[in-house]
Amino acid sequence: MTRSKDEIAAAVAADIPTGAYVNLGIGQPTTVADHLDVGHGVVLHTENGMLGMGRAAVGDEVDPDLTNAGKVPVVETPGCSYFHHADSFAMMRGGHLDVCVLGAFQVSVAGDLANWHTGAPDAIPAVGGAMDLAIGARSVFVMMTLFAKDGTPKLVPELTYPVTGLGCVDRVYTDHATFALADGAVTVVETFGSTADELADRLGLELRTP
Amino acid sequence: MTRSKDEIAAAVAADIPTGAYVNLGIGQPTTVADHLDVGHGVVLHTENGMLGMGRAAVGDEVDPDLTNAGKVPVVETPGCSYFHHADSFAMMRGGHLDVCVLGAFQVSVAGDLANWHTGAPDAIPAVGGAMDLAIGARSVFVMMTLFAKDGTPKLVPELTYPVTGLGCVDRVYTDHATFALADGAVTVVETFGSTADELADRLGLELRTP
Amino acid sequence: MRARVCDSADEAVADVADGATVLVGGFGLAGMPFTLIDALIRRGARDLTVVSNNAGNADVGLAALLAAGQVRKVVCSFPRQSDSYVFDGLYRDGRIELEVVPQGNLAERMRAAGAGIGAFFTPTGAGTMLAEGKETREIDGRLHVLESPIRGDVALIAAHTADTAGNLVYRKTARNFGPVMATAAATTIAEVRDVVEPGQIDPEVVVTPGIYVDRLVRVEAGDRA
Amino acid sequence: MRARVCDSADEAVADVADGATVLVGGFGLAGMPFTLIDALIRRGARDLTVVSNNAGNADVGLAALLAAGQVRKVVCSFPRQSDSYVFDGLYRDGRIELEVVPQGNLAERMRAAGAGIGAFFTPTGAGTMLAEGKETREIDGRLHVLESPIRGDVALIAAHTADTAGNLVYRKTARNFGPVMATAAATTIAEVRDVVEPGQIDPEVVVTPGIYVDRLVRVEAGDRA
Repeated sequence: MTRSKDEIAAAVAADIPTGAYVNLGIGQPTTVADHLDVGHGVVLHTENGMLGMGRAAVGDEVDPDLTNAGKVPVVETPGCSYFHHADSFAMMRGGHLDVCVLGAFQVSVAGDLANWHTGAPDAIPAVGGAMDLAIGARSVFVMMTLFAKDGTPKLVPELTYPVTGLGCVDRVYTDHATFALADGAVTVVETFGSTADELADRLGLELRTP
Repeated sequence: MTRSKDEIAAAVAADIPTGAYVNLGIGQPTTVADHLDVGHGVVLHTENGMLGMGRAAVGDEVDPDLTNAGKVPVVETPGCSYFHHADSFAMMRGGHLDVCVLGAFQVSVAGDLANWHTGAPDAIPAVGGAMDLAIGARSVFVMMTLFAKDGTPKLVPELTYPVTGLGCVDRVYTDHATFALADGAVTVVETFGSTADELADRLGLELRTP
Repeated sequence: MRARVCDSADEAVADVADGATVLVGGFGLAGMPFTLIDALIRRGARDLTVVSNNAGNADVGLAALLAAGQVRKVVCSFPRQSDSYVFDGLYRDGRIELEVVPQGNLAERMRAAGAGIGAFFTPTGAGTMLAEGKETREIDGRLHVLESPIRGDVALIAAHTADTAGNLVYRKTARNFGPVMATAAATTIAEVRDVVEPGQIDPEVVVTPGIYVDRLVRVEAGDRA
Repeated sequence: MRARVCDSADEAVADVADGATVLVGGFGLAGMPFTLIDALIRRGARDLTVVSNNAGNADVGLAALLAAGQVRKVVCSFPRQSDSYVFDGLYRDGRIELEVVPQGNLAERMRAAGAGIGAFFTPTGAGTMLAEGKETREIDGRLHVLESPIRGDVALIAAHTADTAGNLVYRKTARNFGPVMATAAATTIAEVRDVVEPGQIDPEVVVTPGIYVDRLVRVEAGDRA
């Protein structure tokens, strides 16, 4: 059996150490927060200028001046702080975040990431903070399905989509397996519903086992 | 009659517009503050992280956490603010100060400034914020005696002392005259105790009159 | 020079010229200077280059300025949002230019403009199509791209409280680009919910020192979209 | 990882190694981390490179560290002061190296280290002997010099109040280099006059977010020289 999105999020959360400073980007990766001890064990950073971000706001908690990177209203946690955008991205680019979690269109065996632009001629390009997160955090974790809807592998020898960051991805969490990337080699950490050999065949990649 | 130091300071102050943001460096230029409407008309910046610096502290006002760039205790003015060193020098380098006033060993006709190092082999070099002030403020005013103690001119065709900043000085206030520097030419604004021709002879420079 | 408290937003933006580069604060709607943008629409300045994180949401604020046809070019990090239909339409019709800049480079390039930094090498974007045509250099084994300052003729920002010396404090994540843009423009105009006397904002908590603020406009909380 | 409140300054600096680069806060005596420096003297780490604005005053703080013979090199903007006789003596005896850096470049180079900027072009110092041997470039008609980040193995700073999440606030002009150095070192140690619980410092007024602070030491106000 492959893993559900929620199981992938839980697996990512399990690999985030207590006390880590973490950025969960926007979209799917933000669900990792549901599996973290936010505000106590883990401190969330949001690119729009806050450390110690709390959960989504509900009811009267909603304040248009307090949102996450996806523009969703959130709440504070004790010990949080606010700062401006240049300071926020200095924090990211300067390597102070322990972990960031991103979605991806493709990841290459060298750890190159493509997640900002399909390259389609009619697509409106929009990068946001993706390139800053890709190169800034000490560890970059990717959450994605291992295959596109048409069955095409998303873990690839070389990117065909436009690059977000080079050699930046450390771990890839997918429905079929978790992979660790280092020095141009891919190691299968665990698999779900397939063996490592079967995945190596489908991906057309050499996969190491731990 | 030549001008006294206090008269020079008053002349500098008279050329600082109401509402200007001003840095007076350390030493002699700080006496310009005695002739300014500090805290109302003019806002003083100190490189160690404060805008709206007030006068020297006396008695119980002395607080070791609140000093000017010369490490002299000062007081606040209403509307002052504190910021860290990188922000303070960004303010200087970014061209946000209207005027800074500096002392000098030499100023060249091109507006080059020498005020940080005699170049003597036994001198311990120390630059502080002088190079930042020289290139940062919109207008750089120099206060100095026009001649060194041995009679050597300090307004010169070319610097012989080590450079602080190139082409940065706008006006030079001395005991003998006030000079305006622009486009490689020196204009005598007013003289004290000599004529412009006499000064041109002593300096060995071509001087324009307004 | 000291900040001037304007009687109206219209007075505050009265000299924004055709062809100006306008830095517009906000991240989505948080921190967006709605009142100043509305005044800029009434002012009618055209052929503007707008630098902002997004390219407008729904029909308000920056989106309304785009809809009014006053903007020639948008420099931003993230134009594509669920409710950015105004920009999307103009872009697909070829009626507006777009320069996409990684968000951290956008902030840092404005910070450089304000801080007198001539250019800087950043790893963000290096090796990507957003660095095409730009100088690159390997520093400490890592590829960097050289980025230049982004200066504004005017910055329109929203803050929470100002004093008449121009000092600003912000509120929560509505702070975002405001403090950076205030340093990067020749003229900075801030709309604020309250204006107090000098000394009423603790000097320790000032976020934008008054030296960066030229004009203030007080807006009622209810003025916000 | 979260800030650790140490029982003593000695515990806080126990792993500072011989040969380390130590960023030391303060402008003159304001903001100087006296308690941490005294502990570093007891620790006895040698062959240090110290980065600080000055090179010590009288016989206390940084001057005492220099007098103890633990410092190989000082990187600073202004070593020569009326009471910098300890440094002066060592320098004239050829027992200490000196690198003079313009004050704004000193601050900006540490800011670059903390902000992940690989190098930057600054007009400060361009064309002077402090830029000799460095790459220069004319940008917008003005000469600039390329400056590189200054990183510390450890930063010793003084702040006013911390919470146990590591957030710091400072007091008046004692803030100076503290916030910048906190971002630029692998390990940042802050001595503070008070340590409070998370939530007791208003998140709007935090100057150094806790992410930059590794260890805290509480000092009595009376501990100050």
